[in-house]
Order: sequence, then C-alpha cells, then structure tokens
Amino acid sequence: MREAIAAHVRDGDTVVIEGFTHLICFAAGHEIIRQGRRDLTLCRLTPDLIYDQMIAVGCARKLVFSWAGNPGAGSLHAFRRAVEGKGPPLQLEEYSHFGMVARLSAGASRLPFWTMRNYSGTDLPAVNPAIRTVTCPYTGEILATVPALNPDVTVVHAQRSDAQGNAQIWGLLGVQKEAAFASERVIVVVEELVDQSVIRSDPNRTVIPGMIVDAVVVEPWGAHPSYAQGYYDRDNEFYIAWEGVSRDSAALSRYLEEFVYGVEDRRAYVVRCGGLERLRAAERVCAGVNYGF
Amino acid sequence: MREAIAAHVRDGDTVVIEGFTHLICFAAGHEIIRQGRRDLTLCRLTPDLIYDQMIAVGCARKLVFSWAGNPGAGSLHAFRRAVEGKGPPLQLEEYSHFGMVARLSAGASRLPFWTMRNYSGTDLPAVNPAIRTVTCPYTGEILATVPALNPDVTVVHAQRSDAQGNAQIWGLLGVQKEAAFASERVIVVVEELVDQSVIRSDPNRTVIPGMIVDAVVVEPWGAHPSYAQGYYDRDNEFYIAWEGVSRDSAALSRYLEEFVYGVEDRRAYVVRCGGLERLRAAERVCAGVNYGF
Amino acid sequence: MKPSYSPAEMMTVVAARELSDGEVVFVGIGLPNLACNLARETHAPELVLIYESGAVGAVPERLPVSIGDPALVTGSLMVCSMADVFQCFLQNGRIQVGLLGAAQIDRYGNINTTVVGEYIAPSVRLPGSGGAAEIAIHAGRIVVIARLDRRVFRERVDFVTSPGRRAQRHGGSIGSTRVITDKAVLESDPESGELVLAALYPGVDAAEVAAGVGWELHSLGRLAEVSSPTDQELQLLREVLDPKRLYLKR
Amino acid sequence: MKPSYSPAEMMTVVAARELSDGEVVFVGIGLPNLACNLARETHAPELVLIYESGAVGAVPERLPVSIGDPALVTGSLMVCSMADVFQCFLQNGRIQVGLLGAAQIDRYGNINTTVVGEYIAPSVRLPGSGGAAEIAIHAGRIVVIARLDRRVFRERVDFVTSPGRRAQRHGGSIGSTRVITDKAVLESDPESGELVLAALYPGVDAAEVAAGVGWELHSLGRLAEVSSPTDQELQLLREVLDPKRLYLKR
Repeated sequence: MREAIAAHVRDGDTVVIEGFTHLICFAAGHEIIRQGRRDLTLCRLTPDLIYDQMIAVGCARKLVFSWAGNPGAGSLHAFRRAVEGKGPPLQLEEYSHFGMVARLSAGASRLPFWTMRNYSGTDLPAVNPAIRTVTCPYTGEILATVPALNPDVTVVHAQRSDAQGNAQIWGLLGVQKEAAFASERVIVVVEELVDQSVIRSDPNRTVIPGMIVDAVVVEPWGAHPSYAQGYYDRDNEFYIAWEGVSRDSAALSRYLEEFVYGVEDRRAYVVRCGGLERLRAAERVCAGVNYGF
Repeated sequence: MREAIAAHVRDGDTVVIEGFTHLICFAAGHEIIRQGRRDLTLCRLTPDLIYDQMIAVGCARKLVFSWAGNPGAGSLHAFRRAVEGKGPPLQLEEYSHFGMVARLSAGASRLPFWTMRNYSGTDLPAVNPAIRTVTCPYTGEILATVPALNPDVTVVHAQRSDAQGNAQIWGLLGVQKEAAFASERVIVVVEELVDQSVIRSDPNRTVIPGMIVDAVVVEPWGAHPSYAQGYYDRDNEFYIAWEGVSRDSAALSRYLEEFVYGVEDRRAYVVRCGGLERLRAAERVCAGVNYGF
Repeated sequence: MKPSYSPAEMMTVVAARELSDGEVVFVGIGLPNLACNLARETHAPELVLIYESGAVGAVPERLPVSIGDPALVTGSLMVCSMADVFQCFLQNGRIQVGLLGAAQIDRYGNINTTVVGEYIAPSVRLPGSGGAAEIAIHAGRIVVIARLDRRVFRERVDFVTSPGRRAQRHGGSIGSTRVITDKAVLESDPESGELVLAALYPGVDAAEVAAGVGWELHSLGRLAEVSSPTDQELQLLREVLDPKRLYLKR
Repeated sequence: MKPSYSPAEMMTVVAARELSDGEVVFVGIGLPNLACNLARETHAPELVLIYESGAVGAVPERLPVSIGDPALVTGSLMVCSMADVFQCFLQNGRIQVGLLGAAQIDRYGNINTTVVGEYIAPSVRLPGSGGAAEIAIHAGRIVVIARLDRRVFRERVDFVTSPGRRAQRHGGSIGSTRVITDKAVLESDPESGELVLAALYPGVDAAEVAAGVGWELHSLGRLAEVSSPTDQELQLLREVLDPKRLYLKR
C-alpha cells in the first residue's frame, strides 16, 4: 500500500475512494493521511468516516459529494466543523446520489456530460452552477446535465483479484466500475489475491479489468470498519462510537494518533484494533453455474 | 408460449427479441410466425436467422437494426431479397451496434435520447434522420444522439428464473437488460424454472427483476439454433446450412412448413430436429462465492 | 390517558399501513425501513423493497443499520449497480412509493435535508440529498415521516433538497405526498399541492396538530381517524423487528 | 515460383505481426480472429482480445464461428454488457487496435460494408456497420484486411460505413490505418490520410499492387519488405488454429 499510494496519489490530485457502505478502502485513506498528502479534491457519494478523517487532518481542499453523514449513527463532525465555520475551511461541490453516479458514468464513457430527468424544483442548481440543462433534439424537452468526473486516481476495494488486477466483486456494486473506468490511474486493493484461473472460471463476476489497473495491493481487513461481503461484517459498533469520537476534536486526534499515525500499516492496525475476528462472515456459499458449451 | 405470445404480441407492435448470438429466442419467433402477426416493427442489433424467417413470411413492416448477416456463414437472404427489390418491401432504420445499444439504454432510463461520440465521417446520419446531434453545455462540443427505443414488447431468453420472472443470465449479456427495462411488456423465456431460493442464493446474477416481467415461459431448447451457455452449444452447422436454405425461397418455404408451421410447439420442434443432444454442454461449473456476513 | 405505545411506534405503524401488498418501495434507513418490514410481516408480504445501494427484493435477517448493510444483500432477489438503481428503476418509473425523512418540510411538501440557515455558512450542516431529490421527483407517491414541530413544519424551508408540489411527469400523473407525523397524517391537496390535515390519531384534536405546523393548516372536509397500533403490530415491532430499540427508542 | 502458402495465410501472418504484445485488440471474426490467435501463440502471448459481444481476454479453445461463440466466454477474464463494451472500453479509448474487414475501401481509408450501389435500392445489400463505425472512430489504430481488387480499392466508396481519415480525437492523436492485402501493405499518410504503399510481399512489385487499386497509388520513399510466413507460423495456422480450413480455404 505504501508504494501504491506514494506512486499514484499526488498533492493536488482529484481522488476517489469509492464503495457504497460496502468495500470502502479505509486502508488506502489511512496511508494517504500518513503520507501527508495535501490539497486533494476528495470525491465520493458518501464521504463516510474515512473522508471525515482525511478532512480532519487537512488532506482535503475540496469535497465533491452527495450525502455527508454517518449512516444510521449521526454526523461527520470534522466535515461539519469545516462547513459550519468552526474548523479549517473546505470547498464544497454538492450533488444528489444520482448526480454523482451520472458524473462518473459520463467519466467512464469519456463523454463530457450526462443527461438526467432531475433537479427541477430543487435548490441544488442554485448553489452548484455545474448542474445545467440540455434540450432534447427530438422532443424539445429540457433535461438536467452534470459534467463528467474524471479523477486522477481511484481506489477500488474488491473481494479478490489476480496479480494483474482483474477484480471480482459481489454484493453491493456501488459505482466502482464507473469510477475506475473514469480515472486516469486505478489502485485495486483486495482481500485475497487469487490465481488467474479463479477469475477465468467465472468471468461474469469481474467488475474491473486488469488492463485499466495501475497497482494491485493485497490488504486483508483493508475495508474495516466498512465490510467485505463473504469476508467480514460491517463494524457497526465502530460507526456508532464514531459519533462520540468525531464530535470532540481532541478525541478524534487521539484516535488518529493511535490507529493511523501510530501504526505502520494495515497489518499493525488490525493488531491494534484487536478482536476483529468477531466480524468474520458466516458461510452462505451459493452454488456455481456451468460455463461449458 | 402460445398464451404469452397471444396475450402480449399484437399486430403493429414494435417487437424486440434480443440476445447477441447467445440466448436468441427462436421459440418465440416461431410462435409469432404461427400466430400470423403482421405489420411488426422488428428491432434487434443482429436480425439473425429468426428475423430473416419472420421477414420471409411477412410478419414485418419495418426492420430496425445494426448488422444484418448470418455470422460467419453468409447473408440473410429473405432480408436481402426484400431490400434488393426481389421480395416484399421492408422499411429499414439502420444504426451501428453502439447506436442500437444507446437507443435501448435511453429507453431503459426513460430518457428521450442518448449521447455518444460517434458517426462523424460516416454516411449513416445521411440515410437515417433519427441520428442527430446535441451541443455539450460544458465544452460546446457537438456530439451524436439517437432517440430512445421503447418497444411494445421484448422477449428475453434466460438460463433460469423463478415463477415471478426474476431471471438470471451468465455468459454473454448483450443488451437484454436494457431492452427489458425499455419495454412496455416483457416476456421471459427460460431453459429452467427454479425455486426462488436459487435466485436469492446468488442475487448478483439476476439481470431482469420479476417486477418488470409480464409472462414467464419455460421452454427448454427454446434458443436453438442459438445457444444457452452451460445448457447447449450453438448449432453452427445449422447456421452454415442456412445459407443454402435461405438463398432459395422455395427451400426456405419448405423449411418453414416443416419446422415452424408443421409443429405445434417447441417440444415438437425439438423432436423433429432430432439429435439435439449432441449439442448438450460440457460441464465447466465454477465455484460459488460466499454471501455471508 | 397516556397511550401504551410511543410516538415512534405509532408513526411506524401508520407508515406501514400506507403500503399496499405488491408495491415497489424505495426504502431509507431507520423508521421507514422498520415500517416496510412491519408491512411485510402483516398485510403486505409481497412488498418489494429497493434500497439505493442496489439491493432489490431484500429480506434482511436483522435490522439493517445502514442502507448498505450486508443483510440487505444476502437472500435478496437482485443486486445491481447504482447506475441501474437510479436509471432503470427510479427514473424509469418503476418505483411506486418513496419513503423520505425531513429536517424541514414546507406548506407545499418541499423537503430540506441540506442546511439550517444559509447554504454558505450554515448554522447546522445536514447530510444533503443522497437519493432524496430524485426519489421525490420520480417515485409514484411519497410518504414522509416527521414529528410535528414548528421548527420542522415551516412556511418556507431554508433549502429545497427534494421538491414537493411535483411537476407533471412522464407518466402523466402528479404523485401525492402523505406526511406521517406523531399526531396526525397530512396529505397534499391534488389541486394546490398544499399539505392539509387528512387524519387524526386517537385522542388528538386538530388544534394540537395546527400548533406544530408553521403555516395556517387547512384540513380535508372529512377527517379520517387512524386506529391505534394493534397488539400484533406492537409485538412485532418490539420483539421481532427492533428488539434492541435501535430506532424505536428515539 | 509459386509460394508454398496461400494469400489468406500470408494476410493472416502479416496481420498477426501488426499486433504487439500486451495490446488490447478489438477483434472481428474470420481472418482477424485467426491473426490474433496466431499473434498470441507466437510473439504476443499477452495480447488482450475484446469482442463486441462482451468477452474480454478471451482464450477460445476452438476457432469461434461467430463473435458471440460460447468458447469466447469460457475461461475469459471478464464478460460485460454491450453498453460497457462500447462506452467503457471503446469510447473510453481503452482499445489500442481495431481489426476491420472491408467490402470497399477508398483512397482515404473510408470503408463500406453497407451497400453496393445506392443505399435505397442497392444492387447488393451488405450486413452494415455492426460495431465497425465506432471501432473506426475510437480504436487507437486500425488494421484492415482486404484482397487487392479494383472493385474493392476504389477512388470513392458507395457508402461510408466506417470513416477513414479520422478526426483528431480526445486523446489528441490521429490514429493510423494499415491495410493488409494479399500482395502488400498500405498505410495512411499521417499528413493527408491517403493510403500509400508501405511494404511489398516477397516477389511482388509495385506495379502489381497499383493494378489492384482504383486510384493513383503513391508510395513511401522507402518500402519495407515483408518476409514470408515462417514454418512455425504456417504450422500453427494449419494444424492448430484452423485445421478445418474454415477461414483459410477462402
């Protein structure tokens, strides 16, 4: 991870660490914090705890997002302090989920914009001039548009890949495929490195092809406290406890000292957390299908 | 199948039987021929043999397509006779594959059009006024557009579904998802009806949700001479032999008498073909994945 | 007499009864999720739950803490990308009901979940739209769950995240909005789009509802009465659906 | 002396040599497919084959008869929807080489696979574009395989299915076109986009090539010479890749 972040994430970059609740790569975010990156434009539908931490330490110049909360548990307080004028300033560029998905879809297709039927009656376009309109060349209808998002680097966490980064994901797919194809550089982080024959045995599960991948990092538990379907559960207690930690900036600093700056890498983080085995997934293995002819 | 076609396919309808080489539902096409539907607008990327047969018997008023050949083997001669002025007339509306995919993507999203970077330098827009342009509201770039395609009815052949039509496909996916979501009515035809628990055991394989499905037909070998990955191989000999059959309109009529009009249903067709077991797929079953948490 | 159930329980039960069997519902987390699960356990076993995370036909074995919980995936009918959720399901018009929360809601059903105060330099920064803006625009009808409070039910919201009086859409109909509060149900007038009092909970009078609303609340000519939660509904909520009182405690 | 190999074999071998190891190639069926498989078996084992049907990194165990053959799926790296093929791979600029056939090709590399004669009432109706129009527009460079014949190599084609002299694209570069014939290789001039003679096959002179071309054929100042198929190349083609002579017989 250290080498992948050092090589592919630069000060001033537009960075996407995607994953909708599922497969959020905290390991990559922590390494970016440790390496002291600055002036990043952080983009994600749901900034989640990892971007809150990155905002807290000053990695971010700007946040591009659509829902900034701690799902089911409360607020992202470092984010709120920044926006409510009680912390270091942070530029915002705000969409809805569909808008962010559309921006990445345009980016993945290398089109300059994407069209939606959306935003009429909302105040979002009033505060975000990037939300515009286009006239349908057939019906004359006026539709909403958002501009393509083409990040400098995207991190995708996947359950497994081969050494070339052909990555397979099951469970929630989020916008990882779109984000990866939209990006100049792609880092794939996996729970498990498998032989290419495993990938080739079930090609319909491949979400990211190795040809667009710049680095492959093997990092078990790399998504904790997020989760990896079939590997480990979401650490809901951590998310609930975060409300208290992040509300108090001193407590947040202590957390970061202990679990981010105070560990060398993900392996050390897992040791320091202790007891993560309690989150190990139960067995619910589906049957395979026949690819023969 | 008889009831599903009788209930959902009407004279004058815009009909899509999709499947790119894989999972082309010949059984549905044959039943439409037997029921004598007229004035259909037939849409498919690759009309393939099944639309050639439907054109030959006069089901079609219009063909909307992007590649009209017998892949690897020759021509669609009923189609060619119509277009070359040697048979009953047929209106054409012609795109490229990307254009057809884009039309169905727009239809599935209920947008009136879809945007592409395409067609500059080609003569396609000169012969198809539905190919137009739009100006990007961000860059000023002029991009190509195609109008949404929203068929009256779409037939999707799948390897398996439950009784509600939650359908799973593996191997080539073509544009079946887009076609089904774009359509007013959807007929799902499956090789195998399975218990819903099978579908629910591997939800990432579901391509068509039952909520958009109007009829489910169980029809083993329903795609022959096309194929169903994991069930039976493509009947390449049939495709190669078709070049000779379709070139001679009398031979084509004899074929239709024997294998379409002369059989009551798909079961009888399979018996008449004889020896289809030679196409039965070999076993290449992949391992399952863990959906536990 | 104090009722033997909490306001949160009542709101959940009333929201559940809003849902018809076989409907396709776009579900948020918290009380909306509980309401859907209650409906599935009672009168609407064929209710189809869709989450913006991509889980379709979810049958969660435990109460999900987030809309991306792994329990929404295991045993669901389909998992698709978020692009498909928003384009093929929502924008396509396949969602019959959208359930939304609200930090502020105005006379015309406009909802704010973005900021309290000015957008630039707000006094409280809320999470923002998520999928709410497009749910409000595309779902067939909208059910909002919010407690009566003049700081919430306002003449004007500080920011319109999700539009209320909704434009006529491709389907040709204007979807209704129903607001499930802790004391009554409000409903959008089909002509004006204004939220009016539609039904009262047991033991509540109209004045009490009006006191929690920041505009002059009109009401339907004939108010419906909402019955209390049944023993079965309460038992399901307390013992099966949220035994840890994760959402019902609030 | 008559060579010990057929024109189809020579074209396939030369096309294979056009491909570099590790490149991503958009493959059509027939000779292009054979050429890719020959390249994989010789100098380019890491060539990535993409078919418009959605198979990525295919390793067909038998010679596919169609671009949707099940053998392209079994053991491939990825199978995706056609929307992804055209948007995320092709339009995205991820395809380095596109292989195309041609019924007619003109001085500027415009290709016709649509009609002979007028579009309305053609004398011969051809299959049409398929994915060829967008391959020609978006692939990094184009390799065309076609036999020399004045009915094929024409001053003007009857219909431009796939554009030749290609506009500057988002990447900023103008992709080249190389045409592999049965006697020589033509190549697009980077300035004018005109196809000029680039290399001759053994025993062929420029006049023989010019005789098969319907415009005044210019040539590069210094022509490359193409070597004959090696024994290994011929053996692979004849014994391993197309033992039934499905494509090589033609």
